Amino acid sequence: MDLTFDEAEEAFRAECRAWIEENRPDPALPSGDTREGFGLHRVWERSLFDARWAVVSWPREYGGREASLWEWLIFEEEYYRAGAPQRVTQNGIFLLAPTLFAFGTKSQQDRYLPAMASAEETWCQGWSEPDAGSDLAAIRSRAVRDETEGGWRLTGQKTWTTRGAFCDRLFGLFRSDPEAARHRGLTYFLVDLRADGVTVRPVERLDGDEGFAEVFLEDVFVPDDDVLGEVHKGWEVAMATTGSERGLTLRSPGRFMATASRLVDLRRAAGDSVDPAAEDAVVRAYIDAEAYRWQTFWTVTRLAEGERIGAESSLVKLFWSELDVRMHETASELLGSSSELIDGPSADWMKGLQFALAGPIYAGTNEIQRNVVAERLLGLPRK
Amino acid sequence: MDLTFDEAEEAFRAECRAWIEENRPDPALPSGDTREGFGLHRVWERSLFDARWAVVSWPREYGGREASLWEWLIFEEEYYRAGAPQRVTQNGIFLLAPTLFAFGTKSQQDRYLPAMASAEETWCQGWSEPDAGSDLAAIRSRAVRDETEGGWRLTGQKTWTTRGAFCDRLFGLFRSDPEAARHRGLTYFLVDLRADGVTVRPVERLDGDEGFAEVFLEDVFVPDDDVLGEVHKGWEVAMATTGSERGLTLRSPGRFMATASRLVDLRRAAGDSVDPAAEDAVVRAYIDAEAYRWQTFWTVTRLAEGERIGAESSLVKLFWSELDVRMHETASELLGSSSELIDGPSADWMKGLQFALAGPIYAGTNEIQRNVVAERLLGLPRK
Amino acid sequence: MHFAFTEEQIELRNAVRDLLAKECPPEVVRRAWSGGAGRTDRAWNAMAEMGVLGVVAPEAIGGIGGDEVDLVGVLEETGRAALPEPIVETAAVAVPLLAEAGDDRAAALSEGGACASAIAPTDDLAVWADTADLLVLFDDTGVHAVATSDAELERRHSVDGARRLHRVVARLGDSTRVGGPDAAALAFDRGALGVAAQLLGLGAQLLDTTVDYAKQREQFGAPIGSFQAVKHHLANVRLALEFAAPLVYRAAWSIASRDGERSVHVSMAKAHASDAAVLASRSALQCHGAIGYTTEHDLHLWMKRAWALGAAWGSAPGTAAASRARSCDDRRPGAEIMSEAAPYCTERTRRGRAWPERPGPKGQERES
Amino acid sequence: MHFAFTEEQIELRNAVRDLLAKECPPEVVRRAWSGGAGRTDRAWNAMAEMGVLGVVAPEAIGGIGGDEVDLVGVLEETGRAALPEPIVETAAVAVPLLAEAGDDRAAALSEGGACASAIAPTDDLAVWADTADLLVLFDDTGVHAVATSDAELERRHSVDGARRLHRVVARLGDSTRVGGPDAAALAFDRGALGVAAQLLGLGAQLLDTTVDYAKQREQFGAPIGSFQAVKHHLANVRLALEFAAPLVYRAAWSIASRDGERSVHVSMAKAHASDAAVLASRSALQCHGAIGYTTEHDLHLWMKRAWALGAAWGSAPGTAAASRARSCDDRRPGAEIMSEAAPYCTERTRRGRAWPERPGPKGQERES
Repeated sequence: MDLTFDEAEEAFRAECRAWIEENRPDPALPSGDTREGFGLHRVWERSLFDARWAVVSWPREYGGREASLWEWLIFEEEYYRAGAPQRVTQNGIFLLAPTLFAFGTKSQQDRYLPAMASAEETWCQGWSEPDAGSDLAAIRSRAVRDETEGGWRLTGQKTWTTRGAFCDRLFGLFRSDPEAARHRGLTYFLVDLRADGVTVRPVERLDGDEGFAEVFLEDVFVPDDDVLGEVHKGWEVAMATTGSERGLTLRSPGRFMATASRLVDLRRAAGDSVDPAAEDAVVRAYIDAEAYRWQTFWTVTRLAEGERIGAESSLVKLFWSELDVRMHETASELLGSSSELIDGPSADWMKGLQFALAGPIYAGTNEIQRNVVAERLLGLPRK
Repeated sequence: MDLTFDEAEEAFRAECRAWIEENRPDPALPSGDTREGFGLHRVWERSLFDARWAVVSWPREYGGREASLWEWLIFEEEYYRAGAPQRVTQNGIFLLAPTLFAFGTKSQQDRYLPAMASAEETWCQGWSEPDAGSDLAAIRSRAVRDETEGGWRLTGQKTWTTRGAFCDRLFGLFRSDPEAARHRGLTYFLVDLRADGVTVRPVERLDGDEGFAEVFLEDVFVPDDDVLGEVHKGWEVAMATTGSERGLTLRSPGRFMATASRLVDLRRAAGDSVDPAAEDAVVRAYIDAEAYRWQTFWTVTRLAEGERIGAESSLVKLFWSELDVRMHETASELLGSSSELIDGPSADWMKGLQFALAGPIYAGTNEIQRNVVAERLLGLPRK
Repeated sequence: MHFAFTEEQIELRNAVRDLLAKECPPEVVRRAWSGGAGRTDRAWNAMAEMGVLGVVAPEAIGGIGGDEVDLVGVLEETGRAALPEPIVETAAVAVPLLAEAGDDRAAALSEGGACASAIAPTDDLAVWADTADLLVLFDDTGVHAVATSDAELERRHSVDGARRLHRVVARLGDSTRVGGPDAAALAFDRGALGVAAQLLGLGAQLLDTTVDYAKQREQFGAPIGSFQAVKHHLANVRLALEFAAPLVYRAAWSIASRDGERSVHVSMAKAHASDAAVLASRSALQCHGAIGYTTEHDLHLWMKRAWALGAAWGSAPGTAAASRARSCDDRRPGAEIMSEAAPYCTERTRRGRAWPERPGPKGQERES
Repeated sequence: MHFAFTEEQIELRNAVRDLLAKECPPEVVRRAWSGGAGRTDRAWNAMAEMGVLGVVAPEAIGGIGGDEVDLVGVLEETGRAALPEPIVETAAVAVPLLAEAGDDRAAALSEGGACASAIAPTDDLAVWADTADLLVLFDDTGVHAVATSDAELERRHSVDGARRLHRVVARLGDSTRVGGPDAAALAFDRGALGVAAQLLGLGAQLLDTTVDYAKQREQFGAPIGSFQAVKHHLANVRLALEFAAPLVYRAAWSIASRDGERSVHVSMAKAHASDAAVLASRSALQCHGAIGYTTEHDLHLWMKRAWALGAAWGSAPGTAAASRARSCDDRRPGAEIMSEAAPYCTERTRRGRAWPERPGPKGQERES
């Protein structure tokens, strides 16, 4: 056991920190989940890419630094510590890219990865449908074979597609074999949202941003080249991605450590008149963020040694999503009647609360995650 | 709306208070769930009965004062406020008696009620069986008709029978029609524990007291006179009783108000060095006890006007049982490392914690109660 | 002891519920979001006609001559409808305050010809001040009523777009004062009670909506309301509301009967009502999932109101204790049987974020 | 960064687990309940033989020359078995304390020929003092080692009948002192770490037992573990243990490497481990129902130990904050990235029930 970062890692941290401090937008950008903000975030992401900070763990040929998992964690800590902008490329680089690395052809990787990392081409996910939320295997959107053109024709509706109104491309599952049982007969497609037959309707999110979209597909042609992994094996391919979403890649500790730290600042600013319950909650949040960090380091050590994590990722998702809600609720308590404001200095907390409240819902509701923990980690019976 | 007690009620309160202060055992009796303590409690209950305080709401002919529900609540507040002894007659007077009043023959009432109230004859309940806990309708103990003798022969096993090791009689359900479906074919019997074929095995409870018993019945004869309500209709008869258990009668607010008050005293004694979380929990307990009191008054007003409460009793059971646990856990926090002691001044808190932890289990687990609230009060689908 | 509403009280409440179902459905609440300074005139005028605004005004000035017990159920219904109007500030705070001060303006308010906003001593901003005629403001000397035309307003923005918040700069002095510290304390208690009642209504509305959704939304081949986790979420909300409501009604009675422990009772009520409504919001959103996370769904209209009111008039959402902050100053809390606990409770709550310890609202300037 | 145990460390831990499964099953723990001053000699001697008691003793005195990282997993296993012996006090506290002081008694302890009890500076009583040879005691001047034969013991009774508690009266002075305030602080951290590790093991044992029961116990025609409410109770326990364990291992490393923030790390570990074990107790009892509510079932052996240890060595059950009470005095908490938060944390925790603010343990008298 050695819980120190080595000199190379510390040097990496120093380099990250210096670059981010020097380059991060000041004043902060508007929300990347609005049309205007999205454009500004693309510019920021491009500058990250140009300096090779966009995707530090990727191969050099795709714009990365071949950084270790440890270095990636360090980058994330520094990024959030500095209050740098949200990553509007996140669904591409954290959800799709791991799947592309695992299942994509070399030609798919070459075609998509660099453009994704530089935000030249932005990606949104197409999992949910009106009747397929927690029950993802209930997907109805279908893919019909078009042998003549060498591809598939997609028809159906995807919903709750984050930033779908601004993105260029969508990845998602479609039912390619209507005869097969629920989890089978699905295929993973990469879809150009500018293609004929695609209609995107923005949906206003809880916080007022156009963060969601409904995507309607009507006989949309997708060439065979844009099938990811094997035909009819989309569920297996997608599970690798949802594993990433729930697990390590989307929610590195840096984000929650930074929130805990801001919460401590908020409490300090409140002076002596703090309610005991909020007082306790602040310290609890601080320790929980530490717990999250060290559980991550524990897991990353195993990953670095080649182990894989499975249903443990459900524990991780439960912890960060509920911690995030607790921290923002505590902030509301500290702010008192100012907590409702969406202008002025406390506005980020209300924005953050609304964002945090989505955490226990997306990427598999926490009710489903607890079922997964009980059934797969503890071996309790399904029915 | 009038939230004051009238002069007669205040006079009743003064009379209760004076008598209890004058007569309550000092020093406190040992636990009534031990053999020695049980005997001493019977003596105390007898003195309550003699002064007509044992069953204030009962008819005078059975030892009561025909007190109103309000007066009963006042009595309970005063009783617990004074720290008077636990009621070892409770399962009889609070669980069986309401059923006897509702379903019993005049001869059964005459025979059993006065002896129950004076603790001359003590009663325990016989609901649970090894395979019938939350799933009470799974009762297997059977009653076979004995036409010759004019009665029934009971065979089977009852378990978790509180104070069963010391009591004289048991009331419970037995399967009289083995062909009938789960909730049907059960009959409610009043069983003499001194009868031939009864074996009582004491089981030590979590807190070390002989509070439980297993009762084995082997061809035990019970005359027709000791069937309560109709044959094969025991489920309906018993439900009236479990409604009482969950609802009003077993857990009057006085008990929790007294605990909240003691908790405030404990916190005061702790001086300045109290953790903020415990600090908050103490005030929360105090307010929750108030909420419980006023919800009771709200309900009792309706009852006094002749309304009946149904599944609402599940809400009441959830609230008091979880409040009781929270208050005792808060006491442990205030006591720190002394909380583990079962001798010395803090011992009552540890005893109380262990007792409180049974609350979310008995009389229908809180998981079942939440199902009841969801299904019967909110109308959510059963399956 | 008789802890129930009269038939007349229940009838008035039901009438208001019916009225608001018609005149203040979600579409109307949305109109208040969409900018401008629109009022829900039809609802307001109809309530004025029913006498709702003058429930606690004496008959001599055209009121009903009732009290807070008569009003509390009505306010609950305005919460259920998320009525975007300062009815608490007008009917619960300003009308009795001015009537007791012998101020003529009480009549206009109770008749619906004018309305009032207020800044609670715990808060910084006034809601719907732009369309109010009168502002109730607090300072160390007591409570004031200032014509909105004599104040400067600066618009601030709430997460609840129907709540038009304003910072207020006004000149307070002997000429604006309508009551001393006792009147101020009473006005505050009335405002906190009113908001607590609205929170009960909001919680009930959130629960009802979510129960309906859970019955019809299917996943895994079954209504989600048949899953035990969803059942238990909603049972917990029902539980919280069940035990909050009696505290709110008791507080109403304590104000109406000038009970010596009135302020403690109001704080307890506000604490439980805030917790219940905020829990209802959390559970409603969780059980709806993504569909509840859009502004296209009505859910957010009630959720955001619950967040805002949970934190207003002396409480922060989720923190029972914060709203108790002012519970016990100089008064014995709770029933007589609990009176031994009072000195501790007093000492304890003095340390919180408390009124009147906080020297005065920041949202207004004293220029007298 | 490499946050994992070595194969040797895992092997040692597994060996201890196997040993205790054989030598300290529930029947043996029950024997410690049934009175007298019985010791679990076979388990203790076997552990001594394996070198467990001397893990942190230098090789020069016959120890293994290891550190707290080597020991922490072993202590976790002693928690899982609810071993009724002062192994934390002996192997984690007394052995390194005396070895570092150059005190000969370290050898006997690490070889198993003697054992030690202690009173944590936060606590009042010594557990298993009657069968201990040596008592580690704290006062304002530092830390002392007193032969039990030189002290007066008065028996007190724990809800965990296997824990024989004693009030201690001893004469402390220059001749008994084995270390100053720094050594005392280190000894306290080691004790708190040891108890945190035992709590992890207890939590895991309670969870495993309950999962097994939930799989086989049927109600309503199905195993109760198939009901979502039971699943979620147990998932919550798994979650709590998952995030407590790394904090405990990190704290072990911080002690072993004399990290400047050692005490903060230990407090965080103890806080999470206490919470997790107490939650495990609650859930275990609730899922077992009445069958877990008897002393005939083994469950209570682990539950009561969890309550007792959750409150010992600087924490109260259920209160993360209480165990943090001593977290931050004069030290920066957390990782470098969080260092800005430290001064607040320091100030905050100073106010809690804290050591060294509490002037000295009440359970002993200073007569020097």
